[in-house]
Amino acid sequence: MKLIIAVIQPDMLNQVRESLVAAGITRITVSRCTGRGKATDEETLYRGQTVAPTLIPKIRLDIACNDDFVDTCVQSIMKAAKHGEKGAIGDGKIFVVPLEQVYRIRTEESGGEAI
Amino acid sequence: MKLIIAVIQPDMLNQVRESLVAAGITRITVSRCTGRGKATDEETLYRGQTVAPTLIPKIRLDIACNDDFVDTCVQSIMKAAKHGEKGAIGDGKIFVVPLEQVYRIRTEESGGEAI
Amino acid sequence: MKLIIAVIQPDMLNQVRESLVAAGITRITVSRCTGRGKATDEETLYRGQTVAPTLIPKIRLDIACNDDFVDTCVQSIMKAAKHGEKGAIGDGKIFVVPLEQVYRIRTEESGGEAI
Amino acid sequence: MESLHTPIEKKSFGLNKLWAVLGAFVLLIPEYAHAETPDLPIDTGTTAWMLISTALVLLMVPGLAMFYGGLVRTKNVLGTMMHSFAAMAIVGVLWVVVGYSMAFGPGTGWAGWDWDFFLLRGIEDKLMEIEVNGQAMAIPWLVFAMFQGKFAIITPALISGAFAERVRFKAYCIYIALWSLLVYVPLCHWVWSSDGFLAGKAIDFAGGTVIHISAGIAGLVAALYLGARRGYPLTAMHPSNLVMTMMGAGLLWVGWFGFNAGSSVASGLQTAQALTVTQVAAAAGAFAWILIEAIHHKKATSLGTVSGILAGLVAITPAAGDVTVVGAIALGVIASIICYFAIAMKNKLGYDDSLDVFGIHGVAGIVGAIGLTFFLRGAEGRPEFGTQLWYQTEGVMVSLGYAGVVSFVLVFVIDKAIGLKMNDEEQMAGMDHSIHGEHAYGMLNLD
Amino acid sequence: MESLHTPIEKKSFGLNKLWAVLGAFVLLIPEYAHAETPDLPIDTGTTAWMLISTALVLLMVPGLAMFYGGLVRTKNVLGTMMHSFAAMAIVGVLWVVVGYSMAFGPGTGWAGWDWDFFLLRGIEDKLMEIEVNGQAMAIPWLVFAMFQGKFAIITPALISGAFAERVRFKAYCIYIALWSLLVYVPLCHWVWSSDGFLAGKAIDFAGGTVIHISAGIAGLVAALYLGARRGYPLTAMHPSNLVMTMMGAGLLWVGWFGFNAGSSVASGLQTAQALTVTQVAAAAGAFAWILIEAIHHKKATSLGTVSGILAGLVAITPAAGDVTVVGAIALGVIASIICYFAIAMKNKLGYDDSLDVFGIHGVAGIVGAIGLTFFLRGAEGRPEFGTQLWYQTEGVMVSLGYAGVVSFVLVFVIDKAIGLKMNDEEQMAGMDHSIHGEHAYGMLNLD
Amino acid sequence: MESLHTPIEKKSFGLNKLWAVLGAFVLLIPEYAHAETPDLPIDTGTTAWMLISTALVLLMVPGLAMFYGGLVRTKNVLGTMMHSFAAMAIVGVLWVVVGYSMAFGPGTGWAGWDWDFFLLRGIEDKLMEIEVNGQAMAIPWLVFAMFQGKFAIITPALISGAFAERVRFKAYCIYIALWSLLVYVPLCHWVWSSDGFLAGKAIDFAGGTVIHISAGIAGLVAALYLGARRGYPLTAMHPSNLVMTMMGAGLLWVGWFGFNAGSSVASGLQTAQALTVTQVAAAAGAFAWILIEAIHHKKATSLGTVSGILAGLVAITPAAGDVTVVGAIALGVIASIICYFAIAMKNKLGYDDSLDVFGIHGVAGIVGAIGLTFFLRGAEGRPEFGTQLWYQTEGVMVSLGYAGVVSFVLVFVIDKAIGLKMNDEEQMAGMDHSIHGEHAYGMLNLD
Ligand SMILES: Nc1ncnc2c1ncn2[C@@H]1O[C@H](COP(=O)(O)OP(=O)(O)O)[C@@H](O)[C@H]1O
Ligand SMILES: Nc1ncnc2c1ncn2[C@@H]1O[C@H](COP(=O)(O)OP(=O)(O)O)[C@@H](O)[C@H]1O
Ligand SMILES: Nc1ncnc2c1ncn2[C@@H]1O[C@H](COP(=O)(O)OP(=O)(O)O)[C@@H](O)[C@H]1O
Repeated sequence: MKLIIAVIQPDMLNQVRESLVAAGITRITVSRCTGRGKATDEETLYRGQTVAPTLIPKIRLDIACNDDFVDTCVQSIMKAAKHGEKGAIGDGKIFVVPLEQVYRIRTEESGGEAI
Repeated sequence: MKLIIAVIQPDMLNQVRESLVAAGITRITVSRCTGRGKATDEETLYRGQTVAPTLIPKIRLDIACNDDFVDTCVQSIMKAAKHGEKGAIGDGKIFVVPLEQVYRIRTEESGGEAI
Repeated sequence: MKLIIAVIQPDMLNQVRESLVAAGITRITVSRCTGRGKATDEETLYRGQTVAPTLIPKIRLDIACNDDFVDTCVQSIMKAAKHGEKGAIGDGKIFVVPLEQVYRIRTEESGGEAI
Repeated sequence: MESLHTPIEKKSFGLNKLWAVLGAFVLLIPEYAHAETPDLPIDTGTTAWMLISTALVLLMVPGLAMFYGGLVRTKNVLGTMMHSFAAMAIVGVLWVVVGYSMAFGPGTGWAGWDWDFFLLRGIEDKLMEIEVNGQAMAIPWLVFAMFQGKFAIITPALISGAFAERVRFKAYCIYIALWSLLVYVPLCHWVWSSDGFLAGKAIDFAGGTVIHISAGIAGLVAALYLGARRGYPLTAMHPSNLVMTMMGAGLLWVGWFGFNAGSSVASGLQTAQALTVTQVAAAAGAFAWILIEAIHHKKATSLGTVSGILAGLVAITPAAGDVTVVGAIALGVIASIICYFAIAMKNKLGYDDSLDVFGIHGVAGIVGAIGLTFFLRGAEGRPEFGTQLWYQTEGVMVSLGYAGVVSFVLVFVIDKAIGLKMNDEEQMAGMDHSIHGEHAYGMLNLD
Repeated sequence: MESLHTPIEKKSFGLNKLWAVLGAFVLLIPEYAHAETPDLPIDTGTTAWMLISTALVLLMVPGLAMFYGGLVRTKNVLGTMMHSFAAMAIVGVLWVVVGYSMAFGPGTGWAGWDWDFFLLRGIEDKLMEIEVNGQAMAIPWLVFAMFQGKFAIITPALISGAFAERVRFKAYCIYIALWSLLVYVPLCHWVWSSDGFLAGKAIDFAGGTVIHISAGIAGLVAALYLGARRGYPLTAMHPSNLVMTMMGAGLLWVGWFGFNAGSSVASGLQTAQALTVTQVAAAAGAFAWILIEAIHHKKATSLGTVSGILAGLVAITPAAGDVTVVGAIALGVIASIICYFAIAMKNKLGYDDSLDVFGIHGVAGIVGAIGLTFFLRGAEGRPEFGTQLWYQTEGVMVSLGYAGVVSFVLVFVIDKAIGLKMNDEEQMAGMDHSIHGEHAYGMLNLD
Repeated sequence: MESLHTPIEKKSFGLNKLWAVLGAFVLLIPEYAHAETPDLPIDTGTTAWMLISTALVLLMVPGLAMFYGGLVRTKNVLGTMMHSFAAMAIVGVLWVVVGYSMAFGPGTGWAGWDWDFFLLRGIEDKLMEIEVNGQAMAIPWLVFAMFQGKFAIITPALISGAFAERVRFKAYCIYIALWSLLVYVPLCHWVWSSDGFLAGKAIDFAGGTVIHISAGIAGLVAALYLGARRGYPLTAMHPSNLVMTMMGAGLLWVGWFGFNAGSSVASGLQTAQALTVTQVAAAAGAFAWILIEAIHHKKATSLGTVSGILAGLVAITPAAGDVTVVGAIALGVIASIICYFAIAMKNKLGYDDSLDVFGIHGVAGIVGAIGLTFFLRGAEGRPEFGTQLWYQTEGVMVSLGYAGVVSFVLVFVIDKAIGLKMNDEEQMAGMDHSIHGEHAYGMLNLD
């Protein structure tokens, strides 16, 4: 099992979620964050002037999935999170972390079926 | 050492924290998130009508603990986070991730005693 | 590759970021959280009275880096996040989690060079 | 509201000559004439109340921006508030340029016109006659024009709730500019100008038909034509900030005192009556909605409470000068009940009047306009009950019909010409990001 | 504030016959009589000021909702704001139905009554005599009834801060309804009605004893009876939104001008004096609190600043018509100092008056009521210093005693009957979720 | 605004004897004399409007706190709002103690003085003569003193935007106290007091030179002297809450009606004209800014819209009593255009006038003060165009020069003496944490 952590642009959240759902992955945890990768400047207007923000608002997705779903999941995110064909700086990253155990609180199930 | 990540219902935060404290686990990091598991509908009223939210507000707990505490920790959360005897959809999940190293910033200690 | 998760005091965010940048680490994801470690009381005034908060506002940093950067990263954070020479309770923790894979969404690169 | 006011000029009007000539030349507009009129004393008390009423009605616009802004999703907050602020900017300018002249200038047909009112240049120094304690007094004409201008601003802003979270800003701006000239101004002329064809028949003290019903039906038409927001109703769309919605409701309530009591164009008995029934109807509406929810859902919500406040306020608007306190309680309660079920029905029908503009403003406006007939305070010269009921129904039908048809044409034409609805990508990214390039709550992410 | 106003009827009152008969029949209420009275001219200026004062006092209710809402924890924000909004709905209706009649109707005992005031039906067309520049003029009676009604609304809303974050909504609604009839109305009658037994003795210009002391002691009694919030004081309970608290304080300050200066029921010299000392006391209170904190903690807080504003405003309330500017500065400063230490003492005693209703409103109310004696502007017919001091003390004691006892009985009975306090699970989940089924700030989580 | 008002005493002034003696003794201040003056009737209408104008101007202070607070980063929100609130506390007290006496007391040089105005003790019962419909009437003198006091409060608060996010609270408090006495009060005396040397020459109806230009230049000087915030301009500093900024702009617009229309010290024709042009200029300013951004960036922003509102409001401030509606449109549009480019130029020059105090208040103030000459409504006794233009330029230069120099000296001295700028650590941690020990939005983290 893996825990997939993706950091994406906020305006792409809906696209990514729909892409994931289309791939059969509905379970997800989402939170707000800010970040900085290679991103330099996002066009944001401050009183009519274009400014370069330091920490840029992002969305973080946490998805736990069984090993055979990892690729589908990564591909779905990658496909949908890109701005334009070639992608844009700031489009984000995906991190894959090993996941040792999962429990479903409601049923107290654990392991792969609890995911 | 493990990093235990639990996603629970917001209204259960206090119960879960008290249950953890009772089990001797006081150190914790908490954040807001939204999510979707098997959850279908939470009863939320919109101008008097019952609507089905898509991303549902949740609370995320991150707890680092030594291996011998993992079970206690998981059980404490599971016990307290449930709505009613049988649990309810949306009650949440617990994820266990391996934790390789911990440092306490104040003392620069590391390893199990820094947890 | 490792995922370094640091929980620090909010007033130290800028110091820590600058220290990291000085060490050549610019990529980072930041989010808000609250937490409780050994911390007892932070001095916060409530209508002129000093009160002890339970969950204390903190900042969480997530930094993915290659193995040879882990030490630099941890040291930079540790150095900068401390209040005063000896540190103060509440200064935070650093957690190191194994990271199996990284993808850069824009270029679809993966592995160490995508970090 | 009295609609016939004899113009009185105070002293010779002196626009800077240069500009007058330049203006007249460039814009090819005629010089305006002004008759000599007798010199009435200004009543400072009435003037004070009309000034502050004007300020109070303006307060309703940011109040509305807050009310609506709190109900949409976080990614659309600024865009939604901009709908109200754009109305302040655009209609604020349009009204003084041509709007007032069209609405209150002489003319018996679609609208009026008076070159003296163009840019308000003929009335800057004039007085408007009012009656105080049986004597002829005056208020500065401008204050009446400004008070009315605030009504013109808020009406299109009300509509924006119906197609919230899915219209393009530029097209929206064009829409409200045209709507205010082609829908609001004629209705205002018909009902409130002395030679309007509904004047003196339908009672519409502060704008049930002119404002709430017309905005309500315009919203409904637009919501139906544009279709729902992407994802609606499968995806729930939660309010981003109910706290701000409550604040907005508070400001609306306060501002509504100016709206209704100011419509007496006086500071006297009827003013006090209008303020009283406004207060009472708002309280009764909120009270009723709380009760309904408590009975129906076992939970009274804050959104329900503020919806009840609005329902009560809207319902009392046409009636504020003419019904008793008992009538105000009744109208508030009835409006809340009917609006509650209207919104329930909307949810069944499934169309996306996002913030219930028709469900609250349209429905409660109709409740008030028709319902007031049953609670009229006795007064000399009132027509019989049946006649009045017919007048009221006629007013409602004219407003629904005219505003409905013209609004539809406007939405249709603008949408075909330049596209009124945001496409899917824009909707998913949110108005703030895709249209305004801004971020409402920087504090939510770290800075 | 003058409390004797001769009723003057303007023109024959004409409630729609049908409804009158129906109402009278169904409710078994007597027809009301009304004497013919002379026709005084309306003073539009005073009317304008009283209208706007009424609006300003209403503005204080959302202001209070914001003030309190910002101080509670995030999970209780809507529930806390609903306490103020529920007062607008419930007391807003109750006041016009029976409250005004009980408070200002004739009667020398516990309360008054006048069938003419029931549903305000006998005064809708009547005027109230006032004196303007030595001449008899009038204002519409309704505006006085409405102005007073806003006071009735805000008083129970003030109490809610004392048991914030732990009461059930339904029980709270019943509590404020009963409290307003059984505590507020009698006190109001005793102090402000012409035949009240404290009238003409204790100076209480705008409601120190009637409003702030009574609300303060009621809050204290309820806080003591109900006990602390779960976790208090071990768990710190941080304000969710101090920014909103500051906004609320700003609106309260502005609204307080209506509260105090409107209480002159005039638009003249005393009105200006009341407005002036209100402004000065608020500034002095804030100034003092900033200084105290700067000295005591080396840090001036925003919460301290707004607490100082409130302390100053409360202290000047009973005194606003009668003290000098120097007195206003003194009262503001003294109130801040005493409130500061009162809150420190509360924290030592450990009871949970959550938002310091007694610590601010009760204490500063007492400071103002007693302290005003030392700073009275000279005026004819004032009793001697000692006598006045006794009158003031008497007023304070009556308010503390009566409001304290009746509030205790109310809290006790309601709690035993249907349960006033939320249970542990409800408190842990928060009012918004467990009582109202809502979520204040959707924006905090992603939508 | 008329600046010569004959003092009229209403009735014998009676400060409590004890306190008078005590006060006089302790403070070593002379007893004040007061001449017997004739008894004019109070005009309740004008009084009502001046009272409410006073309240409206106070509303602008929390409005400004919200406007500024929304534009800074989350860690500095409370500290920024405290700048406005501290002005309410500190200048609020200073004004009544000595400010009013210095500004409006007799004296032809740097400032005036009148022991009667000290602590307002000589005017508590006095009336100020006004003209109503050609007759001599009066308003309570205090209301004029309070109205002016609100201007004194808001002016230093405006400055705080220029050095936002980087000044120490204690030093800031000292700065505004001194600034208000050494810069504001003299300018106010020169322009608005009857014996001020600019009185009757430069037209400055509601405070272009006295308020906006002086605050603008003071801000610029302080921003230049103190240097930029740490990280500026490399690090972008995003607004924490544009939604609150919009709310604040809404309140400012509403409050500005009191600011400008109240400056007529009347409730008549000029009052209505001032209100009208205020409304029109704000709308035109917003409209223009929206258009500029739409053309220049293809996106109209909410921050641009509110900046346009402010630019329009500031520009019309000196002109409000004297220009035509057409002039108001022109001034609003021109101010927005020039401010837009002024801010663009600031960004090129790279100094850190954080919230564009000079870019909006200074620049639009100058646009209004000079530009009004071109749009004056004809009136008897106006000097020729060229003369007036020179008067206006003189006023602007005096304000820029005097306020600029004295502000520089103040900033310099205070900085050297106790340190005005926060050090790097304090700036990084934020004002709320390091200076006030508070946390603005507890809701952002979990509680
Ligand atoms: N090494 C990293 N560690 C933590 N977060 C990262 C890292 N690299 C990128 N991120 C996160 O991903 C976001 C987007 O990164 P991006 O600028 O698209 O990276 P790149 O330019 O390398 O494609 C950043 O804002 C940051 O939040
Ligand atoms: N596979 C998953 N990956 C990430 N988050 C998950 C996953 N499954 C559940 N969650 C999180 O847990 C929350 C509660 O899930 P829940 O609906 O209780 O799951 P279930 O119905 O399977 O018990 C969700 O809202 C989501 O935030
Ligand atoms: N074992 C843990 N698991 C999760 N979070 C922790 C743990 N220990 C500490 N933290 C986080 O680190 C923050 C700071 O901890 P701190 O009080 O400095 O710890 P210590 O006193 O042990 O140095 C806490 O507020 C909490 O958010």
